[in-house]
Amino acid sequence: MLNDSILTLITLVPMAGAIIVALLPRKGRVIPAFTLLVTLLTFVLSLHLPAHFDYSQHGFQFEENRSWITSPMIFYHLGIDGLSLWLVLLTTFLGPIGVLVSWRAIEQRTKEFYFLFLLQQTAMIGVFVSLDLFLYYGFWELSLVPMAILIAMFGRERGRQAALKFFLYTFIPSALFLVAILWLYAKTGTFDFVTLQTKLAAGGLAPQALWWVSLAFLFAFAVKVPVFPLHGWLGSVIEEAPTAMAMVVAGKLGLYSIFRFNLGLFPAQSRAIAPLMIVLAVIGILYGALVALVQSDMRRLVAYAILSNLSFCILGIFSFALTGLNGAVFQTINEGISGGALLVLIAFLYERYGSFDMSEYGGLAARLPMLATLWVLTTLALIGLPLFNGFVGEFLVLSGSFPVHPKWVAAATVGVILSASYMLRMAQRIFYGQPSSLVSGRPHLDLGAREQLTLWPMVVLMLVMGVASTYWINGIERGVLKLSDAPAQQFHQLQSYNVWSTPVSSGGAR
Amino acid sequence: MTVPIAYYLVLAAILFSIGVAAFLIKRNIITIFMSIELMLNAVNLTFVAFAHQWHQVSGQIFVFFVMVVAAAEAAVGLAIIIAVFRARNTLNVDQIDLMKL
Amino acid sequence: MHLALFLFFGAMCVAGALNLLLQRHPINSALSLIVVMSSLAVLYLLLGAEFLAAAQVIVYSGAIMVLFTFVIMLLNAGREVRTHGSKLAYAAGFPGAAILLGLLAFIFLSHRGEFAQAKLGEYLVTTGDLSQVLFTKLLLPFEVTSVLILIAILGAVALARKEH
Amino acid sequence: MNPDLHLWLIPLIPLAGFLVNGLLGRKFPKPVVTAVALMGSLLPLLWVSNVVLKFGSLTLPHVETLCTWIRAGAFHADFTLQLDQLTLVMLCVITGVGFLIHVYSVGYMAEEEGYWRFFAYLNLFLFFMLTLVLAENFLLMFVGWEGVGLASYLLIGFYYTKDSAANAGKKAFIVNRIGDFGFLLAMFLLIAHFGTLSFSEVFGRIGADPAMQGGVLTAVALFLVLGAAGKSAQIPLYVWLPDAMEGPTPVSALIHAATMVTAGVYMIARTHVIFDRSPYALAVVAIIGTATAFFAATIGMAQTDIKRVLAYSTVSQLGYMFLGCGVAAYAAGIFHLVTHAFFKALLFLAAGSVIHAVGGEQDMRRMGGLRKKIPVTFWTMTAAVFAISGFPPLSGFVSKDEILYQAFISPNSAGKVLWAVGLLTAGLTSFYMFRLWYMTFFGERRGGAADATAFLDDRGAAVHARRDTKLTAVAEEPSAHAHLVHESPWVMLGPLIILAILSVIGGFMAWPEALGGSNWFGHWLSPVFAGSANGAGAGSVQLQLELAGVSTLVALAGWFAAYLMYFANPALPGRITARMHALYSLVANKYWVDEIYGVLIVTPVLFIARYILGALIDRGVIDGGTLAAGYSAQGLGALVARIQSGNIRSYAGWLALFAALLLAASYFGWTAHFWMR
Amino acid sequence: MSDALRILPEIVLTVGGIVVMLADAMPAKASSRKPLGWLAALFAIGALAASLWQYQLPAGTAYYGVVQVDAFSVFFHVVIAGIVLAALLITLDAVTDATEGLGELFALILFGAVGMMLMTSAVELLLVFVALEISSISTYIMAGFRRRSAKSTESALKYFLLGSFATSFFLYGIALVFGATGTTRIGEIAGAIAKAVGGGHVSPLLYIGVAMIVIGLSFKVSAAPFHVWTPDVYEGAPSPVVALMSTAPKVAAFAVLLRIAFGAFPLLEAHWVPVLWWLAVASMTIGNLGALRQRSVKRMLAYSSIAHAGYLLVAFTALSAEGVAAASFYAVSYAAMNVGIFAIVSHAGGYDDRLTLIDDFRGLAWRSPLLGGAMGFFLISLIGIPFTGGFFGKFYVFTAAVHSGLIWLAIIGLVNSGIAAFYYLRVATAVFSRPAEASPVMAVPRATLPLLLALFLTVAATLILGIAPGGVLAGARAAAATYPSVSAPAPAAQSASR
Repeated sequence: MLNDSILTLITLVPMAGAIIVALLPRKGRVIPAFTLLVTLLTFVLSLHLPAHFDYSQHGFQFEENRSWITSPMIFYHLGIDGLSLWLVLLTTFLGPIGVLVSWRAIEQRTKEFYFLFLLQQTAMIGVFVSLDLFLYYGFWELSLVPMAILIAMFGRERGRQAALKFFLYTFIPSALFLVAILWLYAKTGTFDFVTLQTKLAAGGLAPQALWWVSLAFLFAFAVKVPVFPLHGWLGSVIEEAPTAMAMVVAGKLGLYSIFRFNLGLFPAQSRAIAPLMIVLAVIGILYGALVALVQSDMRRLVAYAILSNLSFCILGIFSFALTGLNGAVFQTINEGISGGALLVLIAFLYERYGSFDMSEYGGLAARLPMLATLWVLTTLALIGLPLFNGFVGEFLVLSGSFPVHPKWVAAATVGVILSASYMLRMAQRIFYGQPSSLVSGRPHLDLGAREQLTLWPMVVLMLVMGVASTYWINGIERGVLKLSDAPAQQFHQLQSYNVWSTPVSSGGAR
Repeated sequence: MTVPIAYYLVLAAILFSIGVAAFLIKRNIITIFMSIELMLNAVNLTFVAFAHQWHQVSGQIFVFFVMVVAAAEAAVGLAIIIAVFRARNTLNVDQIDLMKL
Repeated sequence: MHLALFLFFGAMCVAGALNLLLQRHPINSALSLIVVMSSLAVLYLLLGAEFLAAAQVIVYSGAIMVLFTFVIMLLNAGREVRTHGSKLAYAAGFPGAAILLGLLAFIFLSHRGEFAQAKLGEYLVTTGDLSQVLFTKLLLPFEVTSVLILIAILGAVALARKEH
Repeated sequence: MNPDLHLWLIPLIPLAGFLVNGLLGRKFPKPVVTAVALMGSLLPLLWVSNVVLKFGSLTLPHVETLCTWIRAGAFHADFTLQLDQLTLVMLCVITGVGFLIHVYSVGYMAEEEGYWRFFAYLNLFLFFMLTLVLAENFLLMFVGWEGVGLASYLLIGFYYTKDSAANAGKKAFIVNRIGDFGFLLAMFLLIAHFGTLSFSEVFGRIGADPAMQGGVLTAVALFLVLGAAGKSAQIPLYVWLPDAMEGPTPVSALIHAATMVTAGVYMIARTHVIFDRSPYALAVVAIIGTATAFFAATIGMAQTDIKRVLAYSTVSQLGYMFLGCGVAAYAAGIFHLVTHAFFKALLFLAAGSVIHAVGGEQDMRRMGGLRKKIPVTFWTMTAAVFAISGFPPLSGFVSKDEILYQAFISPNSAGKVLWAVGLLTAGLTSFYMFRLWYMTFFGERRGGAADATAFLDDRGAAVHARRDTKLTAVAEEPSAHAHLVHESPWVMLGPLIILAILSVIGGFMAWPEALGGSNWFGHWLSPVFAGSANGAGAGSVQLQLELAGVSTLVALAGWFAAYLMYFANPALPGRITARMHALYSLVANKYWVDEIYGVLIVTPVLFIARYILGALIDRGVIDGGTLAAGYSAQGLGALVARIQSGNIRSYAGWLALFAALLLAASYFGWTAHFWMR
Repeated sequence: MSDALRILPEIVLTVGGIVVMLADAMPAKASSRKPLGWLAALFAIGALAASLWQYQLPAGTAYYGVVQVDAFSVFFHVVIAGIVLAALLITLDAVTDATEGLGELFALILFGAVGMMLMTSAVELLLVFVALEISSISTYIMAGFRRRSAKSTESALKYFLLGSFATSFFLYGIALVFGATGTTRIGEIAGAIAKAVGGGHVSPLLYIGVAMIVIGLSFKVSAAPFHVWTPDVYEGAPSPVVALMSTAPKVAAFAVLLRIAFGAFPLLEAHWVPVLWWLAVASMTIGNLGALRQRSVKRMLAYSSIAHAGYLLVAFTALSAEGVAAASFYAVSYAAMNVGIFAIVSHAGGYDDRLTLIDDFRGLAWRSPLLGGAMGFFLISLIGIPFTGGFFGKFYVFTAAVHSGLIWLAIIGLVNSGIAAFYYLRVATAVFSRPAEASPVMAVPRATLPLLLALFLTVAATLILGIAPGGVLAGARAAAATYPSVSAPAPAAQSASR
């Protein structure tokens, strides 16, 4: 039965592909083509998951559990629930797109590039499917390496520094993270997520220590997301990394981990830290948007936009409201698709005109109508226009967390205005007005077949997810239900809370 | 009429420390090497003294082995010194600090 | 009598050692080291290690020191110049040596009682007794030293080989 | 049990039109594009009329649920459409006027590059606007709400090569976003308190609990007002509408006069249940409305660009509608919405026809004497001018008077003041409308052929668009128009005439009892606004008659003033403005509101973003912190490396020292054990 | 006879050394001395086989109980044999026919190995001393083997002088222990101490004796603050030699340290564990900080080896069977990756160090993906990324530490490994970024057969240790089991459950 080994397949097919890539001859486009096949195969395989996923139950599905190392007790334990389901899909979906984007961008040392690229795929999928804390940590760390190497090898002029920055930023916190894991193991004697969950729920561990442990977890994840003050690496990485990497570097890994571990293992501690995180999230939303407003380098703008959008997810997570959690996961997926699409578009512009400085552009709308159209659609998705995926995510997050922190969420909602401002500003600079010297100098060829093939799936998905969100939410909700506050508690909040601090049924505000 | 073993030990300690001091002060590699020999001798004395205290032959045998080792070390060490001298044409230890930091 | 001998030759040792330390010319240092070793040989005798006393004179004062002087001649090393390459040697080293001496001396003397008294001729080890142990209990180490010697020879040859 | 009306067809047909034209239009020949576009607006009209026929037999409100859109936890929002009198009115206006303007555009945009694009956007707008009015819950309404914003953004920026157009579009979208911010917060509050966004449920819950007054409802209402102010260009968010005139004239007519900008009024009427429970919010609405009406009217008096005059008059008229809602006379507000749709659309289209006639000239000072040359346009325009100025028995008179009357009799303490300001505004309205009338159609032609071409560049839009898309042939066209002013083609005049008729007779739908009418419209709408107690002011036929008389006189006064200054004695305005120059320049420069916003909001925000956040915090603190950490580690590294002096004796000294210390330590047991763990 | 079997690997190596020496002495036809290297490699393999074979010997002593063959000694025998084999291959790859004294070099490697192996199995301090001297002296010589190069001879001199200096401390320590217990047999010493502790009076000589032994050995394993010689010596010595002497003698010295600490002085734990704690912290910190600023790859690796000694000491401090096992395991993984990376360094730089600076390695991956990739792999393992030996090494070490409640030590250590990532990455990023025009790496020759073999050995080892550490770990545990004294949970364990 496929169900018993599907996850292993999905995880290891890219790895196997990588090994084959290493053996393939370096001629023509053999290697990219093969990589494309592998990623497509992975994607098709992963489609098996939503098809056979049992949306009626909460626990983990497609589980595999074999003993790997006897001492310490480490298991090869895979499994997904509604939370990881769509993130796996997202990863496999972005695989082929990453290949297509790199098709022309990477001309030398293709073998190395695609080898590492596939390795990265395995690592990322592994993070989502592994239920053994140790195995998880393995994939988590492993996911750094190909990323860093690719940035160093194929990054632009300052790629080396960017790689260094990225690696250190993520590696040093995960050192503390490892101590925390070891401590847990020392105390509970298991790495298995499920067992750990039950044991921690049973209590009996020093609360003080648990508090630190949860902080170590959170810190490592927050850097990876990144959360507001820890985003120092994001800008330079997005700037330097090859597009295929920039698309996947931020967001889903860290956010998923916060969901799975901080909320899953340390509910109490997470709720204790929530106020701080909410504030950071709100700051992040506004800060990112404001800084994006004044960038003239498109990639930097995207970097800050990503920071801003991801902060929405943090907001949703730490509201602990069911709606907010749903929205956070949904928004994570959106970010992967829309943000990725934007980076792809920018990459295509760069391939044509060789500049990332938007002020050098202008008047492209008439010359590249197709690119312009897709750009506008992506923009609309990113600024959360209804009927696009972005709106559903943001709305669920905000409406879900509003009852919990009305004032902060109100502030966060200002981000909606700012996001429109900076995205429209960029669109205007590039597509409106008279053609700039840079533009009129070059021949203008609109998107080719490969490029449309890269972009349309994403854009279509943005619309579909915006209209038929329930299809995704169904799965997600199964995953986050147990992480949220009890509905009863929510109801209580509704009653007790009030805006003008005048009781609801009083004589009004005059 | 006896002498406490402790005296021998203290004497050995004195010699050992002088050896250390010599190692620190001398600039001539050969002399520095000599000071090492001095330290070894101090240790030997300690061994003999303890051998006497415990009436244990093994202590003395140890000294015997130390001598052998010292001989071997001397051979090698002096060979190295010669090589150094050939390469650098000096025996002053302060001038042999090509590699640092 | 014993004490007198001990004090005399002990003083000889220390004097020689200090001289080694103070002399500027390697040859003098070497000679003073010979003094130390010879007087040590006497102390060995006092402690009843007659074979070692002999070995000390032959191996050390003989072989090894001769080797030293030979090398000194070979490289005709002159008076050493007191260069000032290292402050740390004084700043850290001397305190170190001092503490070392102080600590050891303190321990030995403060626990004087726990150590036996050395009595002249009370405990004599003949070459026989020595070899008894050497060729039974410590046979392997003895054999292994041959490897050590081999290495020494090899190394000396390899390093000091004539230029060509 | 209602028959299945398939309301969803109404919005989806234009959507289909948009998709077809948007995806394939570039390839299509013009007639096909036209056909598709017209179908996209005609079919909904037909379907609506079909609904109208069935309407009598319906039990209202009629609700159609298509499917669930968003569902998470307890919350869910569906694609649900509802139909009641209010919706029907809006449907008729949107589809009717919409169709007419489509027809008009066929003529007006005939020569434009991106013809297909224009009609695609127009259909898209219809889709969202219809969604807005058909929605049965706030969220779906918000879809339309944002969607029309998008459509207007695209259409204002239709001449995308022109920076002013691009900026105007961006400004419109962002200002609207500010309003949407309010709308969103209102929705969050509603979810927090009612757990749903469905109109029926929310209003039902409120209705069921008469104790629920003010408090949160006030908050909700105020946030909704913010949203409405954004969409309907009320103080403080009206600034985008005048700039929006950068768009093609039909767009101004459809979106920025007849339909979209009235969405705010519709929304307040739709959610009147909430407002009824919050007199405070209602007062705010009334005051905003009145202030906007007066304020905009004053600016309108000093504008010289024909479209801008109309833009400010739109803002002003919207103010009336707000006033109507503010005094809980929702029916009156909605009725003014309808009539305004007629005559303001007419005004814009006629203005467009004028502009078309004089070859792209928009400055009234360069017009004049067109009466003879373009009679049809003139007469239709005249009808509109009289209607908006409130001369009985034209539509404008009826609707505006109703509002003023309701304001006068409203229990609201400030009612009388509101009425007075409204009345004054009516005078101003009639003044600047007749000013426009005279300057355009009477006297001598002031702008000649020669300068007409010279002013092409001011008009810019189309011309620029053409220049860079290398349609030189077309670029010649307006200057060709310039020297022989000519009437527009019938495809443009047809809609003018129809709208003119409607503006004239539209009033009889709600002919007040005072004048022997039956206010059919008001009664017909009343089920929707049932239970809004504040409405019932103590009025009388007598009083209404008197007020009507007063306002008619005021209108006449306005006309007379205009007559004096712009017909009888053209030199007069110059002298007056010279006399009170400060005041004039203040008004002429629109009170420098844009500049003030720029200084107070935009500049500080950008400054903070660039220097405080971007430079200081991001570059300085965060990147700097990273660097600092790196360097300090390196510094320590340097210290450690210092040990490595390379001198053997130093090394030996090092060894000796630490050996000694270590001995001492382990002898005296200095290294305690416990704290290491 | 059975006695001989218990030192079979040593015998094989000794014979091999003599054979090579004689063959080298053979006149004529000796245009190339490289075949001798292959010959030596054969004997190394023999020794490896012999060591593995010893696993099926029952644990026991030989030659009047001076050597003890048990799971512990055999484990380290295997490791050392493996290292020697790899080192020989690396040497073969690096040297040319012109290189002088090749025969002696190969012979020395083999003889040195004899000493190192004996260190791990000796239970008589006298034998330990002799074996230690064998290994040290042979490495002194090898360090200076490029006798025309000023740097090489200097490093030999420094190593020699400071080494003997430290040895005399070690010797003094033995003397004092002998003075306190009257014996030099590890077992008997333990017994005597037990009696003394039972008697309630422990001679103070023991304390400083132990301390001096620790000093001597921590010099050999280059643990701070007794590390000062390491960077200079590594920088000057020929790279293939560094590959050997940065691993094998250290592993052996660690084995001795373990043997003495847990075999002879378990009862004085309270006196030497804190010392080791400090040594561990100092080594990790100084090693990593020192490496940060290095521009020469070999110096950088020297500092990193100091840091790794620190990690190893952490396992010591855990003071539990788990800790001993972790230490043994770490020794293996450290050896694998370090030998591996030096294989590449010595290939790229050659016997006479053409490439020394980190920036010289810029673009290695573009010049030769194989070398670059392998280097990257070893660096990743040194950083301690999962699925490499380096990671599991750290993992077990710090698991042991945490289990014994040494949370702070674990945190310090892991933060250190975070810092360490920085300088390893500087090399890695250099290796992977695009090379400048006409940069030295472009002259790096293609990989030769011995290099490929060496890389295969090391990469395979590192990878297996990273993916299926079970086997080696079992060996390490068996080794740890030879010390019943620590098999019982150390006092730390309880205090951890606070």
